[in-house]
Amino acid sequence: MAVPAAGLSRRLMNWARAKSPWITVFNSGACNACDIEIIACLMPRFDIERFGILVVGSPRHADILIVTGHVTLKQASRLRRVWEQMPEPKYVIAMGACGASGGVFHGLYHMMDCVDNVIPVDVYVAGCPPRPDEIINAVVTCLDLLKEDAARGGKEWRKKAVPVSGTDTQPGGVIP
Amino acid sequence: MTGPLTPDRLAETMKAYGVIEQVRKNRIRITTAPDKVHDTIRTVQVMFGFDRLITISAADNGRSLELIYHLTGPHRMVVSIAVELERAQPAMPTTTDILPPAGIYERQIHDLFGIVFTGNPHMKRIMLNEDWPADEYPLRKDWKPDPDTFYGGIKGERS
Amino acid sequence: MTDPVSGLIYVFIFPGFLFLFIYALFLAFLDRKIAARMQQRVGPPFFQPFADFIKVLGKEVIDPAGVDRVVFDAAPLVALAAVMTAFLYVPVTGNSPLAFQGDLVVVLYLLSLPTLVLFLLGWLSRNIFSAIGGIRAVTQLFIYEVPFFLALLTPALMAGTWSVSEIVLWQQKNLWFVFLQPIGFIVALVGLQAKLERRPFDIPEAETEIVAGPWTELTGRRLAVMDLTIDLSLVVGSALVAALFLGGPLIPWAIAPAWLEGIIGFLLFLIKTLAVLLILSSIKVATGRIRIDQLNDIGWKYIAGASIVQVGIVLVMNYLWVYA
Amino acid sequence: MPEVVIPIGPHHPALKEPVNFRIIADGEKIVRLELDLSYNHRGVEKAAEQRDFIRVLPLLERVCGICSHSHATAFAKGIEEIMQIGIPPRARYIRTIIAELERMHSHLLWLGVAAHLIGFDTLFMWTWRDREAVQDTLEEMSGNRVHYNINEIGGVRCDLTPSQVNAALARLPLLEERVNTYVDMVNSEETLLIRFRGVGRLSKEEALRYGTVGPTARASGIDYDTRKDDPYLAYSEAPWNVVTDSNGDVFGRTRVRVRELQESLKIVRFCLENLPEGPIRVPAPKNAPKGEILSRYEAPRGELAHFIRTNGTDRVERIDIRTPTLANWTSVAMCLVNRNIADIPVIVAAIDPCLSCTSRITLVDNQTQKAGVIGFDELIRRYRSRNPEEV
Repeated sequence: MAVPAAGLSRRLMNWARAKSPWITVFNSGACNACDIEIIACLMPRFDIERFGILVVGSPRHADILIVTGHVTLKQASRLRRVWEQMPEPKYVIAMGACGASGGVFHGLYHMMDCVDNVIPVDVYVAGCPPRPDEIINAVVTCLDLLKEDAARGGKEWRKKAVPVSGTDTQPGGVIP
Repeated sequence: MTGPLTPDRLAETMKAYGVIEQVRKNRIRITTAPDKVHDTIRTVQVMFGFDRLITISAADNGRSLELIYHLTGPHRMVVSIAVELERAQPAMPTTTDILPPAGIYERQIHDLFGIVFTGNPHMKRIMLNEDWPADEYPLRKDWKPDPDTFYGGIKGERS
Repeated sequence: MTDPVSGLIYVFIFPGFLFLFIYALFLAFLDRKIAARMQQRVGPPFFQPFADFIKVLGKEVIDPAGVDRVVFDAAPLVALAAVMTAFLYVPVTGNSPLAFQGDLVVVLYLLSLPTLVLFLLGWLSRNIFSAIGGIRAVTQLFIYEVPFFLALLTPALMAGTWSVSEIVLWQQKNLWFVFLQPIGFIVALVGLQAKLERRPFDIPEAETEIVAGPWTELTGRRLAVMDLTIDLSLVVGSALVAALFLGGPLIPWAIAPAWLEGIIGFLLFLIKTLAVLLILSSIKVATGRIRIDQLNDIGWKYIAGASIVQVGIVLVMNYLWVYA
Repeated sequence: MPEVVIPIGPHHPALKEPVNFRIIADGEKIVRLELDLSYNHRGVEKAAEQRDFIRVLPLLERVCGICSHSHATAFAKGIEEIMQIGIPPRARYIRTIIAELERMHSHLLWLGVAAHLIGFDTLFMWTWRDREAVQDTLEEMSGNRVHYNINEIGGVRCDLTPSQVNAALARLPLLEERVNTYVDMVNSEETLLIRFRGVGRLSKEEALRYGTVGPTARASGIDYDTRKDDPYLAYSEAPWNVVTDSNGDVFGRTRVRVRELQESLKIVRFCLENLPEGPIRVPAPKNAPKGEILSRYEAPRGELAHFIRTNGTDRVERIDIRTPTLANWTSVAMCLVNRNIADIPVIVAAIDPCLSCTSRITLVDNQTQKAGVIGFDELIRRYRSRNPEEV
């Protein structure tokens, strides 16, 4: 960067993005235990507003989309539409066991098991339902990812890793 | 009907409609034919004051489809009116005219079991998603999801 | 304005745009902090509104299908410009050098521009929620605008001038208007709360009914500019109410060195605007949102009635006091 | 006359869960409403048929996050009755304590969300702050904040140690005092009164006709409460009475729920103070004999009915779950017609919908008037043609 100001403005932008992540919640067919745990984060005891996190209604205003629950067949197209409405740089957090693998409802006839089938997911949160402090930790990991992406220019560095097909002893995975 | 309603008084008046059995202290189960269900419910409502429909439950016992109407009233007794329908063409006259909430349960049973309720004003599909194949009824015992038909969600990405 | 340099400094640096920008962000933070503390929450850090503004500025701008891009970009800027120019006529340190006869009317007009822009944005973004939000914003404008103007014009009636700075001068000599016209003060506060679309009157932006009202389709820099406009109009509104009713930045007795008087005036200005903000925030926390038709009959029956009564009292006092 | 169709949901901030309303509104007034649920339909009943009694309980707990204990207890109670095994008194008391704590946290949750829906966030924050006390007690007793998984066929999974009982008893006075403030706050708070009174009124006959259950029905004067009609667990021994209200609207439902909180506190205090000694589990046989039962349970939102049929194996042949919210949906639709759009969230929230349980269907409103989706030019023309004061 020839011009120091450009570096400064990028650092300022990263600081601002890290300091005020706005989230929106999408319930894609969950048992709404995760939803009430997210609302519990807003409450005086866990209060995420002190980190600048704000729950906004419209996906247009949001940076992070928190998807609670596995995706039922009927919700799949709606989830995708909501995700496409969000402005860039956007991140997705899949909540709980249902978001990761459909949880206790894995393989049922009206289900698309995990959120990854519908939209690319950045952070998974374990737990059924995850405790409010785990949700806050997930948002913080998302912010670290955001800094890392800004430093390496976009999300490609995560995808460039070569996927290794799993052998019987060593499970398949992604080597960063 | 003067005096508090006792199970055996209810039982002997309803004998005309079908087989009676005493399930529990204050529960009666009546098994009748499909066409007599409507007036069984009507008499139970009018004569004994069963004013609330708890639920309509449906079951598939391998050879035929069963429908059970559970009703209760201020006297806290529960009457269950059971009906058996054959598997090939299950059809039932609707009861939404005398039990408004039945509209909900009939729609659900139609989607999942394929029992046709003749006369229900709003027989639209809402239970399963839009592109679920019309003739597949998931809750029947003999239904298996075959992988090649498309059941909805995002095309092609179904895991 | 004697020399152009101090004029430029007045407009751009000190009591002008830069100060307004910083003070608006500070008041926005204070507003959220007070609300949070009243709800036993910790509340955001002091730089939160600044971080929000920068982040939203850097987001991608999405144009919904079939939307006229140019107008969609220009509308928020018009609202921002209107509110910033309104601030120049409000006295900050002693009376403002740009004052002229009738600047009170100009300030009131410029303050009501953002609501019209919100309606325009709601209408333009071809989204059913924002259309309804826009209609609600204008409906609300009809309801609170008349009593709000009446309440703010009665001090002018009594002081006999149409300039905010001269009203402040008049109050320096005799009593503040908050004691002379208490009803007018209350109606002005309620009107200000409605103009800024804050809690009891945030019907257009009713987050739980119509997503975000006219704000739904705004993204990126448009959202940042509109948010900034609302924060600025919070400052300008509370400064105006402080100037008209709480005596503005002047103290009754003159002190020898001019610059000391300027500083004391500035401190008075800060204290009074913070007092007004405290009242507005506690109203915001203590009430829920009322429906548009309820606002309609509350607005016309009570608030408009109170302001007309206030005008009547002022006319009577004028007649007795001035001409007797 | 074509009106504007407003799709609310499935992703909408007012509704914490995915339900899709197609509101046909004329300006702010609702003319017709088409409700489309089952975004949550997961086929739980089909799955329950393939799991034995040990593994089916966690599945049934996750039908709904807020009333998870209700589903598990209703199922366990039904199976135990088919197997004719009586669970020890200590297990009955522990199940009642968890049931009432769940009712308290569900009602506090509802009170907060209802206040939030009309924008009154302070009450939202306060009620949910006090709910944390209930959550802590539940977490101490069962290990998890939401899905307690404390039930087993034949009794309860884990025991209550004296220290847990004392900790729970220590929290009750604060909760009682807070609930009393909410009782008189609901009756006196101005904005709550304006937005709740007279909204979504249901007369007693209408409530009965539309088959409403739980607090929604009791707010219209119907005194159906499964805990009294069909006593189970320890409800026949604990001293409490059914709460009913006369004025049938959202305000009445709020009062019923808040007074039910006080009743639940009484039950929990009674059960904690005289918790009987003895075992907490009875060894249950692996297979259930052939049989059929309608197990009724009073969930926080109303009467929950599990129809269970077993065929002698260790699996259920059929389980039909009818959730309280499903019974209340008809009444919502009937209340919403010709109300204000601003009232939708309040009326819908008034029945405290738990869509994850419902995941069923309803279609509403038998007016056959055809309403199409209209474009923007139509909206502008219609808006201009209508006289302004009707806005």
